[in-house]
Amino acid sequence: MSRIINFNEAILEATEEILTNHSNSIIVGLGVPDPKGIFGTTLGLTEKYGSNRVYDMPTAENAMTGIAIGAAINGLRPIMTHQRVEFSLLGIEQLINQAAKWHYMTGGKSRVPLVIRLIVGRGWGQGPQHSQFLEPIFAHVPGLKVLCPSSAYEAKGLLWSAFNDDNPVIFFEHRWLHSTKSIVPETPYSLPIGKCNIVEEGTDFTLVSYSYGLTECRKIAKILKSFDIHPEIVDIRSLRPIDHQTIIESVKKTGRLLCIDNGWSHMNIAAEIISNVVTETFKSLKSPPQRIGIADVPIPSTRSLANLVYPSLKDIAHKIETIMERKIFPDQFSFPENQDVPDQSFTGPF
Amino acid sequence: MSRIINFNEAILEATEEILTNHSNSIIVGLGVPDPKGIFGTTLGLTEKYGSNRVYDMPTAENAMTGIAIGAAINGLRPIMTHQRVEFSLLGIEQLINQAAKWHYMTGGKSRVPLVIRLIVGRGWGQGPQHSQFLEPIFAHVPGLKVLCPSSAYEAKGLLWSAFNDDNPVIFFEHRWLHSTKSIVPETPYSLPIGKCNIVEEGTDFTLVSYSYGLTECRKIAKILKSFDIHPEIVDIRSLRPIDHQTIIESVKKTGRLLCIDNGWSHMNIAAEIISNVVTETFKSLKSPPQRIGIADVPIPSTRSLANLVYPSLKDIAHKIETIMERKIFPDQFSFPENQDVPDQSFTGPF
Amino acid sequence: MPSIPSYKMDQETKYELLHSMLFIRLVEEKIAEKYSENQMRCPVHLSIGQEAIASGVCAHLSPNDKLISAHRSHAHYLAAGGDLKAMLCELYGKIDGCAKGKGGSMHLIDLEAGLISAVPIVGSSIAIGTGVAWSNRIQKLDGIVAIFLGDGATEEGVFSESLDFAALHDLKVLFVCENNHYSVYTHISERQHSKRSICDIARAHGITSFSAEGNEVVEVYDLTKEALSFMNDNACPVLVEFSTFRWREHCGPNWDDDLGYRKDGELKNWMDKCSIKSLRDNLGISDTRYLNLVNELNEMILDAFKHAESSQFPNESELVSDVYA
Amino acid sequence: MPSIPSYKMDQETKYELLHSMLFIRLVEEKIAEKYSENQMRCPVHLSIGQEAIASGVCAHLSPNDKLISAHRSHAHYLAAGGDLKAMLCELYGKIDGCAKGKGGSMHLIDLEAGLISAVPIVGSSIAIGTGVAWSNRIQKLDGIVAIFLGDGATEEGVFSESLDFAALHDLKVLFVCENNHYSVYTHISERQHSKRSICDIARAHGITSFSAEGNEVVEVYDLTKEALSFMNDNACPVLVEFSTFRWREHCGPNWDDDLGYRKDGELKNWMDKCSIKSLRDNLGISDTRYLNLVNELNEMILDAFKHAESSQFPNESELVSDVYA
Ligand SMILES: Cc1ncc(C[n+]2csc(CCOP(=O)(O)OP(=O)(O)O)c2C)c(N)n1
Ligand SMILES: Cc1ncc(C[n+]2csc(CCOP(=O)(O)OP(=O)(O)O)c2C)c(N)n1
Ligand SMILES: [Mg+2]
Ligand SMILES: [Mg+2]
Repeated sequence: MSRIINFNEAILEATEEILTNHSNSIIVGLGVPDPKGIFGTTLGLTEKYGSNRVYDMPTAENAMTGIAIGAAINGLRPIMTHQRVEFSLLGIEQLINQAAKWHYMTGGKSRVPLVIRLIVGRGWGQGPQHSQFLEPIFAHVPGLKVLCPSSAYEAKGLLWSAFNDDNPVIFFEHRWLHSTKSIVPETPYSLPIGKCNIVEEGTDFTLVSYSYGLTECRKIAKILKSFDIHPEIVDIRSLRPIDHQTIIESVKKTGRLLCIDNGWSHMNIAAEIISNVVTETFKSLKSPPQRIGIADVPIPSTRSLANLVYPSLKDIAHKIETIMERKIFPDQFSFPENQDVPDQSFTGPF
Repeated sequence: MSRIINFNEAILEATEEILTNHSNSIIVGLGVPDPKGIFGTTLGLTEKYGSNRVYDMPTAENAMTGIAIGAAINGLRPIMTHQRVEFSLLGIEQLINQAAKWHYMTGGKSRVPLVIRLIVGRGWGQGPQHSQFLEPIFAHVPGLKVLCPSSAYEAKGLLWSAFNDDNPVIFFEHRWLHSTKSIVPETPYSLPIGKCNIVEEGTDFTLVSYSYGLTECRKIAKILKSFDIHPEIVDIRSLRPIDHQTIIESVKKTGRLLCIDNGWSHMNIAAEIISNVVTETFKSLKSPPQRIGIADVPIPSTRSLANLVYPSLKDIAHKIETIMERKIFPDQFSFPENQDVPDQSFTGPF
Repeated sequence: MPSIPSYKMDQETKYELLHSMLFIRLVEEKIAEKYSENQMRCPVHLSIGQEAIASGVCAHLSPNDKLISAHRSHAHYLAAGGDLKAMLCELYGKIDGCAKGKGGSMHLIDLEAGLISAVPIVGSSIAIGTGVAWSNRIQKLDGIVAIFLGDGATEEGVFSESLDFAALHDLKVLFVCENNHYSVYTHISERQHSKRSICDIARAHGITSFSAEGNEVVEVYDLTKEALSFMNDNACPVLVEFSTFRWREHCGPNWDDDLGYRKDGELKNWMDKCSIKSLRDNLGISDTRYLNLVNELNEMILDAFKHAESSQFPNESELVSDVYA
Repeated sequence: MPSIPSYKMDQETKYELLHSMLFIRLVEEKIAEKYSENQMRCPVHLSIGQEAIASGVCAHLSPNDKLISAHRSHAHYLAAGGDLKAMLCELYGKIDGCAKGKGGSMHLIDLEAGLISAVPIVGSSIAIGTGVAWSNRIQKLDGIVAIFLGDGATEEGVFSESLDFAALHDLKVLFVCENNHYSVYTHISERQHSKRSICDIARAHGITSFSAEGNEVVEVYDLTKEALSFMNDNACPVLVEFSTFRWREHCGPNWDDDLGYRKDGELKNWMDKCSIKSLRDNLGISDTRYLNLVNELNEMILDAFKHAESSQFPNESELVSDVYA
């Protein structure tokens, strides 16, 4: 049985199933037992599963990351949450030097089954220290896995996969996806780690993105339909390992490639995708692949500038014309403009 | 006047000149006043400039990075050193969230003229936590600049440039370069930040690398000469900003591109270079660009495995054959094999 | 530990403290009131209920002194003499904001007022402030650095690391801990062992520390005075800890006692200990004079809001400026 | 603070402690001797001079107990009963190494002996060990976790953060600080304020702490015993601090007193307080019996070296195995 639920409800549901089915699972994070329950993703867990399974924590991200690693190597399977990716930087030594290498550097004797949920923000003036997308920093490091759900369905399935995995898994949640809805099965399921998802089949070009980027992909695809252009939309889903093969197959079919990155435009996921496609299937390319990301600046608070940071549909449309090597949209075509809120019901404060 | 000196002597010389010429400069780092003086790069500084200019520090990388930032915004120009890039991860929150954004988020009112020297290791069994190359993690972040000298000449000039810059600059030193020699002017000079250096002009393909990678480039170029193949060798030097233009010009000329990355093969510098070249000058490419980096694994201690981590000259030669689309080296050609020491005089312990 | 001569302060100083606290309170209440207009589109952390610490401490700061704050910085900004208009413009995201709108409420700065900056990553400002004091010392500059931090911030390792460094180098840092007993929704007893003591932690690192009631502005003022003279006499850092309480929600303009994360009556107890009310009573100011003061301040505040509302947003070119100096 | 009944220990225990310390000493001296053959190609941090702490503490660990160490871990590995052959193979980079040669000297592990791991990023193991104790508690598993750390490691913020968490959750962690007064070449007085006290820091975080002379193995043994019974009676963490001294260079096999970073005579003073010599004197063992013991141990050690030298390097397929579980 499936029904339509929100992304944050899907996270909560997976978490409840995990706590119910796996007695060695624990949830820990600053604000987990709060009345707001990490944007609704942990609401009611303490009441249901007790304070021996569900933990708040001091603002001590470095030790807490190490403590979660210690808990994981000693029989538990913790899910740790940070309300902003920026806070996790305080504990990144533990993730990059310790967790990512633990299995290898113990000669395979020990393992770290740990999920780190990192929430990335956007909008409402969050500003330079509360709205970065730092996926490439984590995805660069062998030993970690990095997942980026783009819908409620993906969120539940991938959280389960992350939990089932015996390695440290970084699980990125885009704040603006929390209130999006999709059809989600009522029972537990997992999705393969390291497999792209073809969201929409198409023939004219390959449109690759992940996380919130998929929302933009869907919007532009809808507009493109009226111009009889049909992109193949690929959701990367897993930034490490990346399923390059599916992307290559798609590019072989379409001959054209555009990557929408959620983060800064340099040294990003899109660069990795394009570089790999070019090396592997150069001959299939009809036009140079393109990428688009956010402006290469710290993210300003004021909406007048923040709205310029993120690629607008118009920017994306422009890139599509470039890879399609022709004009598609009439000059007067009016694209919806960027907003600093996911929808009008959103009124802050964070 | 110039003479031939070691890379570590060039660092020391630039540092002495800086301390002599700029009364607001200070040097700080764990081990700076040690008898070993950070691989010889800070030897004698305390004696010459006194303990009010030259500082050791507690093992407290997080606060110390913030303290250096605070010192920089209040009139000093600190140069901070970590003997291994891994230690700096403890302070990376301060670099990514604070230093990189300081000028922007204060609306241009305040600035952070700070140099962070990060030493990357290799060989003699340093193992998983002492021999990573994490350049992409820093180079991803706008607001930082990232420099990677490849020779004693570059080291002195770029350290001066880093010091003169009013922004936080990350300065990567490859341990195995410390004992390499080149011609270095005796007086202060700086090199442009954000400019590649064409190390050797050539016509057959463009060979791009940085830092220690250049040593490998020179070695293979020497071998290639006997096969009458002449790569154009480009030293990136500055990973942020990257001078894409010089690389593009070179590829326009040669039509072929190989990037040698010092770090892991995914989400790396090479991906950024290739992705950009392809987008900007697709038509000039005669063959698909290739990249080569280190094995996508935590770096093992034992030399039997560590020697396999790094691309050997044979691996590089193989890639060259791929981009040249022909066989070059006879089957029996014997390439020197990877060693776990920079030269035979090296006997550890770190 | 210095003795605290309570309420021996002259009337004029008291009146100035009342003025300072009231000003902060009224600004924050106006922010709270106008937040729902959705024009201040950034997270705001109000200090309503905690004003005495900002006012009592900052009253001692002289032109060479500096301060640094974190996410809850409005009170520090104003008590230090920051420009109200520039602050409100910042909240409204306007070009006349103290950080050109690029920072928002969590990144206030007023270098003329001595406010180095405010940054919302909990604890990080502690190290930066310590570094400013260090460079004061190296450059033989006068002045102290006051670092405002919460009880939550003392949980970050950077707090201990900074204490160590300040102690080791005899830095003139005044660590000001505003212990409001909560970090977001979590009471201190759920985050810190009952035998943990912030003052003792400072001492164990070699730093002299004092604590006092943070809702008695005269106590705050007097203790800070003692702390600073101790610092100057001994050329060393000092930590002061003040207990206090935040009235409104952690982030945002609303009351949120209904959420039930605080004990019944806890808020009321603390509101009864309102620092403004008790100083007003102590001063014996007449209702008329008080209301006149309120009106006068409110007028200025409204004026500043009007300025902020009518100011311009930064134009497009600002997006890429200031990335590099 | 518990009273320490000194030297009331039975002869048998003393003999065992002597055996343990001597074993460590002889292994390390052999490593130092053979290091110049350039076959142990990884950084090594010897514990020569500090054996009493490893031996005295580990003597109390029972099968359910665990320990974690850092860069200077040989002594802990051996005192806990780790497999010598697997350790030497690790130093030689061989497949029979305790981490298949992938870790080297700085990453020893012997799960059967209770050694969770050793990692050379200063301080990081403190949090990981605390997490192991936390999961013991959550899973209601028996046993304590001993975390070995240096005086330098107490400077990392993660130390304070871990103390906080261990105190808050009443974790059975024995923090064992081996204060050898140096971090690499830097004396503690250049890194920490003279009034700083590691024991006081623990107390300020709510953790009971004790200190003792780390070169008197009987003191170490007795204090650890008291600490553990205090821990068990009160279900809480405890910190013990032992003062000691490293004889050789920080990293590597050599003597380095000639570098002049230590005070004249400091090394000699500490060598006079050699824990092995004083226990041997105390026990009154005859020279013959002692030499027999030395020979016996050396034979076993040589055998282990031979094993390591003749063992195989990991083959190519090991490069990519164990990256993911
Ligand atoms: C490193 C980090 N972790 C978590 C947060 C989320 N956060 C924002 S404010 C805050 C509360 C901190 O408590 P305290 O220092 O006592 O300040 P108060 O809000 O009580 O004034 C937290 C946890 C953050 N901003 N930075
Ligand atoms: C985070 C970090 N910073 C610096 C180093 C370099 N380093 C290796 S061992 C060591 C000394 C630490 O001193 P202490 O904890 O007292 O241990 P000891 O060597 O005296 O046994 C240092 C600074 C490191 N490994 N990790
Ligand atoms: Mg608080
Ligand atoms: Mg030490």
